[in-house]
Amino acid sequence: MQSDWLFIGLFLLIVALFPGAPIFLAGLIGPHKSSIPKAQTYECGLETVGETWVQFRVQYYIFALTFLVFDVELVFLFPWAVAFGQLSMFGVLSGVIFILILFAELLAAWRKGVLEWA
Amino acid sequence: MIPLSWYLIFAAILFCIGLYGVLVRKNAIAILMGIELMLNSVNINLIAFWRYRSADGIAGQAFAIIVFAVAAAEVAVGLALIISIYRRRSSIVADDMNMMKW
Amino acid sequence: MTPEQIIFLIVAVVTLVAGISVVTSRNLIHSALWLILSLFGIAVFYVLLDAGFFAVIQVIIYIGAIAILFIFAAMLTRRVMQDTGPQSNSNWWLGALIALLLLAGIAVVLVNWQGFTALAPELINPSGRLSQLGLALVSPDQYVLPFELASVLLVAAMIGAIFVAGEKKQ
Amino acid sequence: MNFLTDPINFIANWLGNLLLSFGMSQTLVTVILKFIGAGLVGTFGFSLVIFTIWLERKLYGRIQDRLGPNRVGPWGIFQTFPDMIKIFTKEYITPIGVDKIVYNLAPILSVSAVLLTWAVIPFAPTIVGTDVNVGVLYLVAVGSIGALGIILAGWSSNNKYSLLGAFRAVAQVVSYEVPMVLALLIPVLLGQSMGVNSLVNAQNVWFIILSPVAALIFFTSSLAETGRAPFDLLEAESELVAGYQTEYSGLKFGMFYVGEFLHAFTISALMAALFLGGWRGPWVEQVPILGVAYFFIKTFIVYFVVVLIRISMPRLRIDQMLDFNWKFLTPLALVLLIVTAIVEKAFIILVPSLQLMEVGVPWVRAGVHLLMNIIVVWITIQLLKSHRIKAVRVVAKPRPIAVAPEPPASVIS
Repeated sequence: MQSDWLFIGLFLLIVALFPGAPIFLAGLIGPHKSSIPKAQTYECGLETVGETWVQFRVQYYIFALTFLVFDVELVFLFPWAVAFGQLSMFGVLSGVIFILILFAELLAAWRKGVLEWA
Repeated sequence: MIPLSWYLIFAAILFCIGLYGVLVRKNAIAILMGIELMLNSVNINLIAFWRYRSADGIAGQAFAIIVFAVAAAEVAVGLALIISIYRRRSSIVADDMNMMKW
Repeated sequence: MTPEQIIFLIVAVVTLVAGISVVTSRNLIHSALWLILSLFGIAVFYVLLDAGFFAVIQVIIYIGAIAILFIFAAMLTRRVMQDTGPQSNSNWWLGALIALLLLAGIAVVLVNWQGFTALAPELINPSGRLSQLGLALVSPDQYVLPFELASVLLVAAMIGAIFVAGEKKQ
Repeated sequence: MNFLTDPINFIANWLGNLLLSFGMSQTLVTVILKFIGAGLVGTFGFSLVIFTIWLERKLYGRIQDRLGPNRVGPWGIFQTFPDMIKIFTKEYITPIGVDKIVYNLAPILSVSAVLLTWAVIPFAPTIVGTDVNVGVLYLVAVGSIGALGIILAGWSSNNKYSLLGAFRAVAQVVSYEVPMVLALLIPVLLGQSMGVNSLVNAQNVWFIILSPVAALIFFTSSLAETGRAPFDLLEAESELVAGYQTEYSGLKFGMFYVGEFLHAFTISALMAALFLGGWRGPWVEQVPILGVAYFFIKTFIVYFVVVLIRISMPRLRIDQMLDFNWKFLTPLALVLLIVTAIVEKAFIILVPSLQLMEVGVPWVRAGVHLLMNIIVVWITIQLLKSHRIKAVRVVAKPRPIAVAPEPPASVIS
């Protein structure tokens, strides 16, 4: 069990090295001719106006929020699914009720107009 | 082998760092981050006690799962409140949120 | 020093430094990124504690969802990239003092407890752990009520949060 | 164990024994072997990109009635190498006001998030990086790290287009994770395990036969996670320049490119492993190495479909894309999960009383599940039809397009 995770830990190091090392080496090899016009923020040739950090729609936050709630609940269902073969009828039904609550949640969000982009 | 004490001390330090953040930061979002650190240190304790004290039971894990759910709910509502306050008062400095004083 | 202990110490130091950066960093987004590093360190601890399931849900829930929610909220409530001015209260030393006192208090209580330096017992049937958790979460004499209530709590939180954060339609 | 049927494990065993005979400790030998294994899997995944980039360009070209790359090597198969050398020697342009560390971290993160997936993919019964017992959730976790890479890239670039692209990308990736996780629950439920290799082992009958709808949902939502056409509005050229990668240049941009191509291949591999039976095929028990061939044949078939979809579909609008996810895929996946759970439970209860032959059981089970899937699909189609008629009526309402303005009342009188 721990040795499985050892593999993943080592893999994490290797996998960071694979894109990281070429990026670093290419930085050594490539030319360095920076100038102020070159380093301007790219906006199709126009000069940037104002701060980059413009105000965003709150809708983005609301989608992220809906996702968070769904994600947390779905993760809880995984142990239930793994144990499915050993569950009693009651166990299966309480899992189904859990999913139904999730469904009701989706319908509630739908009714509230959360899922509309416009 | 790692003794239980290491985990407990680590969790205590993390909890105190989180507490410091909650007490000291001005920004309301940063305060919530401090609360997250505190919740996580509690979770480490739960899992560590499960592993070292009652590894054949499941209570520690079930508790930790509930803590995950509560943390998610807390963040969702907390940040929504902050966004709502920001929209009304254009500020998320915790000291400015004194509407309830009067 | 066993290899496990060395890994523990490295991860602990990284996590704590990241934690300190969370509460002291000026830039809110940097705080969020340090928070991610710190939470990732905690996921490694779960692996060391033979709770792989918690390690992955730590990454999924905290890094994949909560941290992104933090970043979104930080971007929604700020109009400038850099924060100016101090980010801490004027009496930050009081907060630090309280935190240190609490730490000292916890340490004193812990050191006097006899189970403090216990070692981990052998784990019986580590791979069956997950289905055992699944069974416990839905069996009527164990955790079915908290399990369903957690679901209801999340529904309530979501609807409340949407109501609070959503723009009122004219 | 013999060299011809299972070369990788043969070599690993031999190497392990060799190192042990040098007097190394067992732990150190394990670490070294794991390290070599991880290195091999990583190298393999990374070098696959070189091939898939060529393949995709060639297919793209042929379908658009062009030749595609055809100069370097036979059929232009080595075209990627000169491209790599060229991009390797390019200058990095770092714009003013970027957040240096985060800016450089983002491309690394977005490639490693995809590469990490390969740790749990089983190539053959015995050739698998690691069969960790939470493999499926591990896949989800790795996917969410990818979303993080995108948002870091967008935020650190100090460019409005980048930030907007990153916001869109995260909204998309994050939204489509919900049906993806739901669809992943169905194989877990059917196979009663979370390890990817154990799931392949459990597929006496491929899961795509047991639950074609789940396979389709998984395929669609993971296609959306890759951010390629038709879901490529995170880098919609006409609206956002290049989305979150606008300010990247040289190899840093190249890494995003590599990440995208690798991601497309990776979801094909996952689809093959989770729904198409992975390494399963005739004579695999005797000759494990055959499994690799079966696995890659299946993967390339799925990959071909992925490329075809990319070539032939127009881009969706953001509201269409989010509607499709939240109002179609997610409810469908939830209903399907409930149906699958109930059918599976009923089957478990009824199996002892059915008195079937040992061989017939998996096929009867598959048949029942397939039937329920078809019923779900039929109901969905009926619902969609009634909805579509309403939508058509709304659109068809007569609208004044160019009505001449009425003359002011004063003129008439």
